[in-house]
Amino acid sequence: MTSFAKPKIARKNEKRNAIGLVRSDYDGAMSTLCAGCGHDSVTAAMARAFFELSIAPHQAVKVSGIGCSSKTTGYFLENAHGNNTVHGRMPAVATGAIAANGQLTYIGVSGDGDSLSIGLGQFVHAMRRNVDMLYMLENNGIYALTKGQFSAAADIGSVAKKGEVNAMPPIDPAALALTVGATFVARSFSGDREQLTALIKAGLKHKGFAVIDVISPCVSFNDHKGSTKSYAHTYKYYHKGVHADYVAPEEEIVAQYDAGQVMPVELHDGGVINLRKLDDSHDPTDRIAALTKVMASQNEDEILTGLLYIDESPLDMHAMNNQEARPLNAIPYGELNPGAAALKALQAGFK
Amino acid sequence: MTSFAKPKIARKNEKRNAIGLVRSDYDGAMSTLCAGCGHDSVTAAMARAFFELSIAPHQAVKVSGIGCSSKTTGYFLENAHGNNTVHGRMPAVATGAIAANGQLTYIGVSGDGDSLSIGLGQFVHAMRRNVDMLYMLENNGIYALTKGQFSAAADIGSVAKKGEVNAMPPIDPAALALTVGATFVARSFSGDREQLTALIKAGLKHKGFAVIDVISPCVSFNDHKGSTKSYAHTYKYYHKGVHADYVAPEEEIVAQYDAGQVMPVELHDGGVINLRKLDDSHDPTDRIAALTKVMASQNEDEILTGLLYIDESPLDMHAMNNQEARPLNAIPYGELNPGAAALKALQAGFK
Amino acid sequence: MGALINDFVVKVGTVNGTGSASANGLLMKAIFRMGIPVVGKNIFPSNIQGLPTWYEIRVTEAGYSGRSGDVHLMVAMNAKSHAKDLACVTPGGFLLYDNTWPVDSLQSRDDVTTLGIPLAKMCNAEFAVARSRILMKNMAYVGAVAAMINLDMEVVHALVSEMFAKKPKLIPLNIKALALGYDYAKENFPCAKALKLESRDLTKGKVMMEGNRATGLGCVYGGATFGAWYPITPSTSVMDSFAQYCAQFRVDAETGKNKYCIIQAEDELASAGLMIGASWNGARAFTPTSGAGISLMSEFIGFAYYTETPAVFIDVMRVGPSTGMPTRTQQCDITLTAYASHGDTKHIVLYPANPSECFDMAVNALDLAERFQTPVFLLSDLDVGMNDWMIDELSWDDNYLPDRGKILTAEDLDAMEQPYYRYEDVDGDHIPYRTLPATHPSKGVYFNRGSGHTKFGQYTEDGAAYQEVVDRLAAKWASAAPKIPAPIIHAAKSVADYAIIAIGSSDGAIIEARDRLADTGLNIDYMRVRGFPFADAVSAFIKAHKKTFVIEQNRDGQLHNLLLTETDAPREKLGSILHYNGDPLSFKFVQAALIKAIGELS
Amino acid sequence: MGALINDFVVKVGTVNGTGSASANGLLMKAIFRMGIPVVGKNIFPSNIQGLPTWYEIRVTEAGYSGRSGDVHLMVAMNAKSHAKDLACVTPGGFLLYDNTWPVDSLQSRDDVTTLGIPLAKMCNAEFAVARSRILMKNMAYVGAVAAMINLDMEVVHALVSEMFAKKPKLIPLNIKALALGYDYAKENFPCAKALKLESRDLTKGKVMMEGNRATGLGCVYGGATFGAWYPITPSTSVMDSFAQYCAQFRVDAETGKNKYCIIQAEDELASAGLMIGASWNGARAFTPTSGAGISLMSEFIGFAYYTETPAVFIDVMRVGPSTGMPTRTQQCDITLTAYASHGDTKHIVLYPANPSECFDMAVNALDLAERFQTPVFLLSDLDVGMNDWMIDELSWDDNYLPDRGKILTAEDLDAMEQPYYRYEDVDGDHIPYRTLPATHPSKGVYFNRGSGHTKFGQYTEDGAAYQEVVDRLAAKWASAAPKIPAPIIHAAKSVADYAIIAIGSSDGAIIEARDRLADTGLNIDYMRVRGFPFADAVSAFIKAHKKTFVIEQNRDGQLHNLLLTETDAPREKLGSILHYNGDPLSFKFVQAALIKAIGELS
Ligand SMILES: Cc1ncc(C[n+]2csc(CCOP(=O)(O)OP(=O)(O)O)c2C)c(N)n1
Ligand SMILES: Cc1ncc(C[n+]2csc(CCOP(=O)(O)OP(=O)(O)O)c2C)c(N)n1
Ligand code: SF4
Ligand code: SF4
Ligand SMILES: [Mg+2]
Ligand SMILES: [Mg+2]
Repeated sequence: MTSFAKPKIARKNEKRNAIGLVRSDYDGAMSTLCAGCGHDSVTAAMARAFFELSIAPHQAVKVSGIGCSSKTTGYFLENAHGNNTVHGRMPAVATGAIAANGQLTYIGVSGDGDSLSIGLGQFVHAMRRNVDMLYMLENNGIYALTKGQFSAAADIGSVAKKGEVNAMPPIDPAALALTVGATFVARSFSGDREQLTALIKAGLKHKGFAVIDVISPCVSFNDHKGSTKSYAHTYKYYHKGVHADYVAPEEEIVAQYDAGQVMPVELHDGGVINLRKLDDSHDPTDRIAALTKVMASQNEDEILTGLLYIDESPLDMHAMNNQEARPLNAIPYGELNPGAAALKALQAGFK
Repeated sequence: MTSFAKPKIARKNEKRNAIGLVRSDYDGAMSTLCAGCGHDSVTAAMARAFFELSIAPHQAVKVSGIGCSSKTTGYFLENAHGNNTVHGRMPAVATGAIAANGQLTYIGVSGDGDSLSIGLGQFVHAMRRNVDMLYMLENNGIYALTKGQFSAAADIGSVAKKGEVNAMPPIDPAALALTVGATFVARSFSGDREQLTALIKAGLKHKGFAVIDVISPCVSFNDHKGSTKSYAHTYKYYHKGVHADYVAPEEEIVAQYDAGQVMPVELHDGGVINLRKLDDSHDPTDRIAALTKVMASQNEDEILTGLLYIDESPLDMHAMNNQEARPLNAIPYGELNPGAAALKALQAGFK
Repeated sequence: MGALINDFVVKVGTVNGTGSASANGLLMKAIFRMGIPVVGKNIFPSNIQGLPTWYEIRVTEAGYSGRSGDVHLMVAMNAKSHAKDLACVTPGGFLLYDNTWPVDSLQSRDDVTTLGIPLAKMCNAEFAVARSRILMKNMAYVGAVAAMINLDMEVVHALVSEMFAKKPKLIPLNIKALALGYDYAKENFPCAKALKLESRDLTKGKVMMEGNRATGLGCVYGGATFGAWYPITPSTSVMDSFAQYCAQFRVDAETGKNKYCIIQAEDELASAGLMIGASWNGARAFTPTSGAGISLMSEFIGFAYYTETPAVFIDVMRVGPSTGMPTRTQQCDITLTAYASHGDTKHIVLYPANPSECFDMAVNALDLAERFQTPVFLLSDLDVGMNDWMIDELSWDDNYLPDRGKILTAEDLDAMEQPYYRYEDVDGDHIPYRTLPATHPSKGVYFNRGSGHTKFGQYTEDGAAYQEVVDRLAAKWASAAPKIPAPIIHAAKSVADYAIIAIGSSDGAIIEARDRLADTGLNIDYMRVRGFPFADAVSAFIKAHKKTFVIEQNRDGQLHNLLLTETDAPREKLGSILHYNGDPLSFKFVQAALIKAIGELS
Repeated sequence: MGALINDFVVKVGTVNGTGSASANGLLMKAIFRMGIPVVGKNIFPSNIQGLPTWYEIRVTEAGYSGRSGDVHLMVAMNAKSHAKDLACVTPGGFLLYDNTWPVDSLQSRDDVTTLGIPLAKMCNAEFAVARSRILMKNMAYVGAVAAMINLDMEVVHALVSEMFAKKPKLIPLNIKALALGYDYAKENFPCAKALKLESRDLTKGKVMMEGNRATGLGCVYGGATFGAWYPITPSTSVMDSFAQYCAQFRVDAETGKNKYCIIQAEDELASAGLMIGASWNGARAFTPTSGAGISLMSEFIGFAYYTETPAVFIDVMRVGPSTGMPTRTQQCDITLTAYASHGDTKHIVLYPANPSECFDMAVNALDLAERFQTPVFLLSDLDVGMNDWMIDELSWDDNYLPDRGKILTAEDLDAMEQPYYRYEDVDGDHIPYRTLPATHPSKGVYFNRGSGHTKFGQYTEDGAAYQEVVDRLAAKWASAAPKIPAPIIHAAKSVADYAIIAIGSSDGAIIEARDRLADTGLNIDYMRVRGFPFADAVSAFIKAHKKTFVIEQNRDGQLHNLLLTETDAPREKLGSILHYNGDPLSFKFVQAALIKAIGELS
């Protein structure tokens, strides 16, 4: 079916940003995701970040792969061009687009399946190139659109909806990013809009490749007892059927907490995901320290969120390629074509 | 042209191993690599390791991708089946083969181009599965068979034969392996046969995925001044031509050094690759410590070699899959086929 | 519309993710239990929750397996698709909708009877919990439909008890919900007598099954021990089925260990490589996917072809190109699977038409791949794979033994006078012998490579040596034709000028259209091709007719073109009838297309 | 063998990695400088050092561009390939070898004069350094050959000075080495007078160039600003060329910044994606690769097709299947490039026959891709791409402007009355308008997707809306036929019953074979097809002849089959002549094959 336009409710003296736009100017089509899906809150945070940064929507470009998460580029910034590519290959398309025009703001949206399995190679190589973009990895630990298979982000011991237990070690996008040279690495939670929005704004403004690993629970296939990527309290609505296409509506936990404190997202079995904000004393500019911290917190079974690492100094792709600032599509053909005389001259060498 | 059989020189009272074979029983076809190629010494080390471990050649299986390095599976263990697959996809073929028969000894040979670019995803996922194999990554910093383009292992600042300088951060296979859960991670140098052979033997005997990142210089395309993966003293033979297919013959440095000491492999420009053996006090069982050490040594511009990390405890792929020990091809069909009666019974549910 | 007995279509439109699937299944199964043949088609969105989804149940006493194209009773439970739902009703038909709230887009047609029923209102009054209110609404419309079509409620109740055997508490709830709808309909829709079920005895020995389940079962019975896959609609349920039955039949009683291995790969390139590696090492292996996966596997397909490694690819086709419409059906990978990969490559392809053939051909595919040491494609589609088909109960011959093809044992090798060479045509049948790793300490070893090689298995860049091998490959491929399932010919009662050629899921609609045309005196022969390379009979069949219409579900006439290039049939004898909007083929479409095409000729 | 003047073949067999390439280049260029047309074919191994490699220089006053199949003078410098080298000499020809050491496999033929020359001995005596001994041996055989074929030594010396302009110290060394061989031959081979060069004036306005260099140049002149690639033989030198000339012509004088971007991707999937992303965002983009790369790009090719994103794929074909023979030539990706990807997909393909066309068609490809908003393949091969061809100097029309196709600017959008829809056929030419990101604050935006979409660019699962778009795609593709380089017809002097159709690098051998046959009174028409979809003229040409032989360099008759399915030509009018051992086509082969085929007909 065709996507529905989102009804615009014009509110009196609604807050306008620096370029005179209201928050709803950053909306997109109506989401077709499940009620309560973490991805929808990430979408809201992205729209809000662009609004608060007063970026003209048409100056932004949205790129995504394939998956429920990747669909969300349709659900915000309706005045920005979007490119919903093929599964796992968003980084290449985004990199090519950015090479063609480095003057726009690029945001990529992907999922843990899209980025860590089929797309792992492209994800890593975009980081190596330090492509100037924000890469949102909406992580629910599974392949949701194909109905709940484990992704490479599934934790050891996490139980699938159908019961099997994951035995393989997860690929931690943050740890991976830190080893292959990413220059902005963060982690957050779809339920923590404040922290997430702040990180998105920072990531959009970072020069180079920024990645945010966002825990974004799937209420339909990975929100049950035993899942390590769930909103625990939705578990009781779980229903098993021959054609299990029933999805219970669910609100999200909107987490709020102060620096230093630990925010527990309760799991039904008493297990807990701890989200701890980095104390302000933390210096996220030491790659090795950040990596050590990330891996250590993993062992302690808690997810370290916030800005994990940032380094503004490395050259981005354009600089590494010594490419001029003008978009490639804005260079007049006259400047590109050596002309007939030059062609004649260069062929002297072939006689 | 067809590969040449290596002439067998039968020497008197030649050393025989536990199964009565001599070293030359572990040879393969004559190498077609360039004289002085690092890969040939790695081949020799692999053959020697199998010989010293007294593994019956036909009980081994060799798998490789595409590249000069990947060709070498033809140059040892001529009585072992080999599978020279497609570029970057050896890990998948190897994993499938191992799943089919876990009772043989599997060795995979690949290059830095084969493993870190086109093959990165498969390389990482084989590690996650903890497939029981030894993965040799013969690392020369370039794509040699296609004549010298930078690979993802090229260091920042390394100069290509044609002059351009690499600006992108390298993917360090060891650091990568340590973040994605590999259970045996080592690094060595083709010029250090003693250390290399010892590591190969350990890797072959390790239960689970073992990777050895072997610096294996390319005398034809990456052995010049400015290259960070060269035998420095071969630089003076470098010759530039329109069709540069001339390759100068060259001997290798055979490095010898004691624990603790630093072994410098001189570079023409005075730059140095330091190879330091791990002091015996070092405990390579702490993943985070090993990773920290690897990344730190990188910053200090030295390459840490030896056994970097080992963990025997994790389940290998067969165990994770709860698969029985018999090779899949050895299970009689009778045990696999539920039979007509069962088919009738199960269909009751579809009426 | 006069009363239709055991020959009508009920279509249910709901919102996906609201649990209607089980209700619709219940409805269909109840009819089946009454001994009346049914066809179920699930038209669902590529999405998990909140979008329109339809389930079409065709009651067909004649036992046809295709769609009719009619909708006699539309159960329009989704206000969003109300207009579309009303539009699709056959003149004289009925539309049932929930009138608890006013439907904004509510329209009416004078040739359709719209019947409102306050399902939500009744359920909210009856049930407390939000979730059960939604679920029970589904049961309530089943009840209403039951009343309108004279469904046997005892059968329904029996099914409900089976469904909730594990949660008996739910049984009375559901029975109650059914009654709500049933009673309301009985009371308020006396008019609706047009659709009538009458018990029959026509489903004995039959089962209702999806093709993907049968394919998975076929891989179990065929002795496959290794499956690699990457999730993709509409092929995912093939591996779900294989996994389910392996867990049921392949776990050692004592040790609790598995006698099989399933690997969810990181992508399709990897699943192809995994399958090839396992097969090269002696396991019977397969990988299920859909079109996009075949594209990604292309390089590996050529590797398996040239190295002569058995490989079974199961392609459950969906609408292309690119991501296309993942939940709609098409036969659009015919060209791709015939020639997949760069360079000169030709493959064996099997075309199952229903779940029975999915089961049988999965076994054929495993045998053919090992016999001919080459890639074999089982080319199914979403309609066959994911819809509910009534088929004869699957049967199995316990005397079957897998054909592992030409594999040499250590004994064989020791018995050979001549040295062993991997790619030598020893028997003159174009098929060389393979060996498995570790077979023999000193004999039978070979080096598998996708690069140029001689018949001895040596690397080569010599043109003649290269050509000798690829020429044999072409001959080997051609020699497979007689070994693949033969075409099935439906001959007209009397000599026919015109004929039809088709593959796979088009079968049901074509058979039915042919029958209807025969009733009008138009006799048409029909050949259903079941595999590639084509049997000689195909060309003979085409030549024997004035015109043969190739009916297929794609835009470009892929089967038509394949017949043109891979048989010697004269071009002018071939016509093309194409259907590619993503819906399963209906006999009405085929009938109309044939009348038009034949009309244009005469 | 009577004296051959300006019409003979010299073949040099050496070990690769010994620097013989520059020596052979010198030899060929010297002949060219004497005003005599030459053809150079490099037959090299997929390896860097130590394996046999050959370089074939054909002197052809008539100026043919194909191989003759003859070898009149074999310079056998590689003992390992001595037997093979001797075997390939044309009766009456000569074999020159280094007799410093006894050649174990040394054989002789009474119909071949074998001439020994102690090259190593002389060089070792003359030169001290090991390395120069090896290099100088190459120069010494050039000297010997020069003496035997009467090469103008002044021209040779001039070339040597040019070659070593940057290292003048080396000039005397090389001159000396040349003299060693020259003098020895003059003294000892008085017999050898059979091969004779005579200066002419036939190479004015000509250049010697490889096709890949010309392709890279074409991308520069065509205004491509973005190139993505992954190294693969034989396509690598396309990007080497593009990079070289961009560095020369596209670096801003003041800022020193690049007006282009080249990205070496991590694999071919990525290079396709990079190119598509850049093109979608308005850069003229391309990616060069070979067959294996096209296989890996298959999914992305379908994405570009369905999203209507301009995309230029340059496929330099090598011998398949799989890894095949990377350093041998074939035309084996004809079917693949015509239909690449799953689902219904059809592409525009261009078939260059020589470096001149590589240059021109690279520009055409960029224009066609943007005009038709679809993938375009430039289908070259190793023979065209990597061998030395004598062609007319490349010329350029400074009035050329790129055809960027239908792109809307902000002004355009503001001027429109109707709202903008990405996939609407506003002009009735089947081509919709595209917009680039950031064009306009509120107009012209669209969402690019490979999933089902309506003509408005909206996501859809509606069959009719989907079909409307793919039907237009088919019409758009067909409408490209007249815009593609037209077929070139070589009409026989008198009316001909028989004809030839071919593409690309087969051209030279076919033209020559035709001439020879014409001399014998057998007249054959010849059409060289230059692109797909086929022009109407193709079908007309076939119909106009009794029999048309499709000559192509693959096993399966891929072009023959494409003509069968994509034209309405009658099957019985098409014949097939296939050459696929990996060697460039020779006129002798074509001539023999035609005589045989025509003989069988009459
Ligand atoms: C080549 C290819 N293979 C498989 C698929 C099927 N597929 C669609 S989405 C998806 C997984 C998406 O998982 P993730 O990226 O985590 O997104 P989520 O739905 O969990 O948000 C897969 C396997 C596809 N679209 N393309
Ligand atoms: C699909 C595909 N793309 C490209 C190539 C060309 N190719 C052959 S080897 C190679 C690089 C090998 O590099 P590496 O693995 O480092 O091996 P090395 O030669 O350096 O030892 C490439 C790109 C190929 N064979 N297949
Ligand atoms: S299936 Fe899961 S991830 Fe997908 S939309 Fe529903 S809740 Fe979100
Ligand atoms: S090119 Fe380099 S890597 Fe390849 S064989 Fe020669 S030295 Fe070794
Ligand atoms: Mg996910
Ligand atoms: Mg390398």
